[in-house]
Amino acid sequence: MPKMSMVQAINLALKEEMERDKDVVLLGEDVGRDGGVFRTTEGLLDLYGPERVIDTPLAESGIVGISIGMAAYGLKPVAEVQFMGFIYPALDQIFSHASRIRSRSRGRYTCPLVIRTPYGIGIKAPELHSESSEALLCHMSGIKVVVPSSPSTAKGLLISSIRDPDPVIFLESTRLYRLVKEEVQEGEVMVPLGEARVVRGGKDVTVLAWGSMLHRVMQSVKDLDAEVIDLMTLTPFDEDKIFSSVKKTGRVVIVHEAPRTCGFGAELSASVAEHAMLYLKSPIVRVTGYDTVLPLPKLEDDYLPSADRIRRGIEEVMKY
Amino acid sequence: MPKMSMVQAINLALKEEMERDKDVVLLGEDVGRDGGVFRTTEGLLDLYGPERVIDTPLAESGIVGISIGMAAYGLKPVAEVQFMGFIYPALDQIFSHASRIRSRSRGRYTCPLVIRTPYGIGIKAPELHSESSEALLCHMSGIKVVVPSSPSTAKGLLISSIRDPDPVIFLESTRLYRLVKEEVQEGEVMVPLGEARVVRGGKDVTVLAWGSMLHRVMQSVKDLDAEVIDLMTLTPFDEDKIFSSVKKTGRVVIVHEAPRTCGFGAELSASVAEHAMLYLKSPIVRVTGYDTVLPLPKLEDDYLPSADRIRRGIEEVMKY
Amino acid sequence: MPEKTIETFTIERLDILDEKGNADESLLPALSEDEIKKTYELLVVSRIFDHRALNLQREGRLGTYASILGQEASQIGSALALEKTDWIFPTFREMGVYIAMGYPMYMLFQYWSGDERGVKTPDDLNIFPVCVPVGTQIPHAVGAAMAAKYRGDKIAVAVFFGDGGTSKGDFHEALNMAGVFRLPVVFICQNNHWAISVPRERQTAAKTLAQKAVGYGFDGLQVDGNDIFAVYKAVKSAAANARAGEGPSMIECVTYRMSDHTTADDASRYRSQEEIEAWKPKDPILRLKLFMEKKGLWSEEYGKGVEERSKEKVDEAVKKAESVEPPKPGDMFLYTYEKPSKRQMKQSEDF
Amino acid sequence: MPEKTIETFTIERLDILDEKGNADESLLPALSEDEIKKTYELLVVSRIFDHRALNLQREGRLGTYASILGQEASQIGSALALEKTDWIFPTFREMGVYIAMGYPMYMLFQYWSGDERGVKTPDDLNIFPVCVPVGTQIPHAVGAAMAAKYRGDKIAVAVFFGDGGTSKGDFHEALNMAGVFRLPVVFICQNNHWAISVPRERQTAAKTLAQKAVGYGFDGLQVDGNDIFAVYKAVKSAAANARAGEGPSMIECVTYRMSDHTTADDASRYRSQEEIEAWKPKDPILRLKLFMEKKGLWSEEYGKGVEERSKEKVDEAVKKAESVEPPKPGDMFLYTYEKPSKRQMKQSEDF
Ligand SMILES: Cc1ncc(C[n+]2csc(CCOP(=O)(O)OP(=O)(O)O)c2C)c(N)n1
Ligand SMILES: Cc1ncc(C[n+]2csc(CCOP(=O)(O)OP(=O)(O)O)c2C)c(N)n1
Ligand SMILES: [Mg+2]
Ligand SMILES: [Mg+2]
Repeated sequence: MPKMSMVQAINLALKEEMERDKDVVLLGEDVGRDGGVFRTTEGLLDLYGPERVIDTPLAESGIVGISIGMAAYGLKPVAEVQFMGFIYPALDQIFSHASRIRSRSRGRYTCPLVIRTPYGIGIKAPELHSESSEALLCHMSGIKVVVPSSPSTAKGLLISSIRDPDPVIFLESTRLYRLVKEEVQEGEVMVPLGEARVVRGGKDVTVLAWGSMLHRVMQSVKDLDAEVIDLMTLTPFDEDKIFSSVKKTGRVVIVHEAPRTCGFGAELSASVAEHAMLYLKSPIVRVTGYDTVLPLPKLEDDYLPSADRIRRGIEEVMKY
Repeated sequence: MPKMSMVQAINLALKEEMERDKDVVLLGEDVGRDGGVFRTTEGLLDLYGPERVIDTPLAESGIVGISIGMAAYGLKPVAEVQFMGFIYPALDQIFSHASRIRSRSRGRYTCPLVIRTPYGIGIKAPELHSESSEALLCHMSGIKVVVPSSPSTAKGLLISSIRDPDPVIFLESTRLYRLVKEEVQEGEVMVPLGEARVVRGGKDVTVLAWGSMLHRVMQSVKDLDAEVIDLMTLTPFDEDKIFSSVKKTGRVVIVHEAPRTCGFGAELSASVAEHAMLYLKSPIVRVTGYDTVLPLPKLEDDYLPSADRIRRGIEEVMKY
Repeated sequence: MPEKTIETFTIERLDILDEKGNADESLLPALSEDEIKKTYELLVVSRIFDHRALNLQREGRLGTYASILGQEASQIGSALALEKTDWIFPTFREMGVYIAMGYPMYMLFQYWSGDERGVKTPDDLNIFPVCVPVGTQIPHAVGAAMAAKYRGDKIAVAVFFGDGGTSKGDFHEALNMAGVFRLPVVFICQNNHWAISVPRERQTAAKTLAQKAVGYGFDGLQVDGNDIFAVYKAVKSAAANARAGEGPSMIECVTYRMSDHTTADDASRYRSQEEIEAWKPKDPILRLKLFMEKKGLWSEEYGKGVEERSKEKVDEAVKKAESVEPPKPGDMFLYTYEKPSKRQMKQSEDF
Repeated sequence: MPEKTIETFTIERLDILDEKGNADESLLPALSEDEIKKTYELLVVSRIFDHRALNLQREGRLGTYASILGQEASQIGSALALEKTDWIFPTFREMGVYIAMGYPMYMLFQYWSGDERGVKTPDDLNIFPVCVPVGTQIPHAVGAAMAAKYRGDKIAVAVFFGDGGTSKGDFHEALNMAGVFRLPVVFICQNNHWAISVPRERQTAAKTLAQKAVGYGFDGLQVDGNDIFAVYKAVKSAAANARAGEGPSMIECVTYRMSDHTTADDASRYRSQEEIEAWKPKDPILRLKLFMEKKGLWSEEYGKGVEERSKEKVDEAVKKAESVEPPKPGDMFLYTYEKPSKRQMKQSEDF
């Protein structure tokens, strides 16, 4: 099996799905000739032509808005928002329409749309190129939020997202795009949405993470009997796997890059407490980004949860 | 003291602040001649003229965007977004700019802006006229979120919001606009931001609510020894008052109108668990709106947490 | 300072039928007598529907409702120029379009009573559900047109919006993309002079709304929106061009909102009775009636007959709408996703 | 179909200085010899700044940087036409504007090294921090103009954006409001033909960007953006009109992005070397040099002198920027709010 980076795995998933289904079309800024600023769509224009790999004018709300119309008409658009910080102008189309069209029309019209966007700190870029605002998207019913943490899961999750009958926001960590290579199977190897994976079994503590944070977590638990769960899908998230792990370990650390207040960790913490409180040996700890405006590159590494901060979070729950 | 509805109290707060400070200007759709679709700005055009009570074209992102420029220049704009469902197109300007200008310019430019918007179920209106998406706004640092639950606190909180040096989103429950009248003091009676109020003392359970839900909570606790806390400010919220109440009662019920997943109740639950877990006698219960697309009026009352559902939530924590 | 002129644009206006019912025969669209009668009957039934909806709202039998009074020609003229295979994206004030396209009237009452099922479009139509957030439907129309073009479907897409809608960023981003990709879209703006209490002049400094098309590289045309022949002719040719692959165009229908913005509004707070009176002689139905009289197509008893048949249709629709089983609380969990999530299933146990 | 014309618009274009350095004397702005030299020196120092920034980035001493190569005349010509009391809203590609307004060069290097303190504008200037999200600064400029008009301050507000920026809804909503309220704004579009890899023709079907002003009820003018006299003259009169209460206008400066989009981009993937070569003779600095030579204002040694003095200035700026204490981690908690929240104070204890 070929070894691939996440960029290559995503590119392969797009290629395979476009090969399989003529209704799959890509659109966004610089996705065509340029192959995407991270090269995730490289080569696809030459293979599938400008009718299926569409360079759009610079307008994120418009990109998502027309994608909704394309999806309602019967296509399966895969829209790229160049960076997550630029999805904010499209939130109205996502919240007011993508998430509601099925319900509003009682199923007459649907929105099988995928919105891919790079997220998180990772490339020493200017402002708004490092956002991780997944929690905003998780509050709205009618959309699903997926965050891969490895090349192979990225490929399997993207294929599932494209085939999903409802809108999916697919978040790609810029830090992970080229960080690791691993063997990635060609063909229809899908990773189902809504299921988490236990990356590492353990008895003492359950560590919950996704996307960019998973690797740091793995580094900081090496010598511990910690169970690490990669959520992969945030909404709907895999309650069963998480709760049963917590009931086993009795200790929970949640790690995310986004700011703490109202981050997705809050929902996980609240849900765990509701379902497994009586099994908890210690308070749940959240290791997260800070409640500040995201700093420019000189301080971004200080903002990002470090292996050391994660470690301290784990030690805290182990005190009990 | 005159008895006033929340609409009248908000109108009075705006009038007093405009009288006091020429830099306070209002802008939005239909705020002028029409006096606002809920009449919150009634009469102000005649008093202060079209330069200070500005009917704008129909463009929420533009309204917030120009308000940011006005605020940076030195004015204190109070922008109205006609319904919270129409704040979504303005989220980009709120998240990318209003919340960041002070930090981005290291204090050279600031954004003393208030965005008022009616929220929640209450007037049997069409789609997107009944949203309560406060949690989206609470995740972003650099803004404050305020939700009054009574005419007098609405007046005091709005004055504090207008005088606050940072951007404040001020959410006005359409259900409460005319539901109750109470005595409201004229003049500078301010309610400080960041402080909750204990509406009713109690020993057995702490019920946390804000805005539209507070009254239903009060109805359902009449015969119980429940402590009811009105948060008033969601970010930054009053941790001390909440945690000390929880340490006393050992039981917590959180009530909000918004959908459950990633609602502000999740943050409250997580924070309480982090700070007072060892005092908790029972799991924390959230009584909330459902994780669905908000239904049209025929089912909206079924969506809204009822006094009965709140009651069941309380009974659940009292089992322990 | 002296400069050289590098471009010149003109905005045209089309008028065919005047207030007295006189038509410029050279411009008259080719409509048979039966078609003209059908047109008249659709205008009348739409107005009666509208009137009834206002009454039902007053009686608490409907929720907030947005009247189309005065705009019937813009809506029905447009709809009649479109095919059932065309895709249509309305706002919340397009009841005339729904009715003219043959949308079941009872479902419209059902929708305004607060029941989603009223906008589950029947399979033989391609009209989108009512869109409440102003301007946000415009990109959907452009996307549908993009998909139709990709599939090679020879259809036109028509999208409706108001004068207020032209101020939204969605309008701009959508029209710009339609221009770039030369998509088969007809952008139909009903300039009814008001956006709730905000008058047309406060909405934009542009003298016409049609001229906004200049910024997107395609044509904008202004028509008398109370002149059903002008509206029909303009939309018909724009849609034909769209289907023929000649790209998008915009049509500004100059009309007037004769009623309050919605049943929740009181227009007397912000506009004068004189202004309303001045528009009464321009009424689109009166105008067609006068024209038909001249042509011997209208008589007192024909008029009465149309009125009565229309009232009956509307009565039936109301009866049918109110005999529909109300939705069940649990229904709110349907259609959020194709399959409800575990969380939703658990939550639905409350009912 | 025959219609009557109700409006006519023309788009004008201004050219003064051609590629050979010949100027249309009748159009030349009134600039003294010293002013012309100062202009030339600003062009040169900006280009040297830009060149140095690119090198520093390669050496890892700066983060991602957006070059202004080729656009110096559009930026410096605009800036020189403005007053220090005017408010200016740049994008991320306006280093020439900052430099020409007298913004400390070392702070610009500091900013691009990833330090917010670099865009804490000195008190004697009213230029906004670099704006990264395309188009989003345009409404801020309109708001500042609204506030200035309210206060009776006789200033102009200038806002810069690119060809890509004209596609954003922010552009539309902002220009429309500026038209409605007749605000003192000069909208300066640098059409450098590319938005990363998206060519100008793919950005909009409009033949010119200037014509987009038609939709907002005010004038749009196109100028040769590599002709500093044309840019200067156009912005000067637009700003004067703005200060005089005559409302907004838009200027399209037709120029070319000679470099990659940013240091993170490789333009060879999407545009031809021929295209770049074709623009080299149009270089804005070369053009002014040729003009000055004809006027006896430029000599080899003058040229060398300017170059050397500029290099020194830039060297000093780099030295100063790199001698600044790096920010402390705890600094990230400053300036989120006027006073940090309890939560933030607790979080800041991590450092
Ligand atoms: C984005 C958005 N903002 C505000 C509203 C509230 N609102 C409903 S209709 C309307 C005016 C619309 O005016 P126009 O586009 O001219 O359409 P008309 O009502 O005249 O048919 C407003 C402000 C809304 N529905 N959507
Ligand atoms: C809203 C938004 N979307 C995408 C980007 C990524 N991006 C940065 S610059 C750019 C192209 C801008 O083109 P233009 O407006 O012509 O300015 P130029 O780069 O040519 O100076 C893009 C797509 C962004 N910064 N902001
Ligand atoms: Mg209107
Ligand atoms: Mg450009």
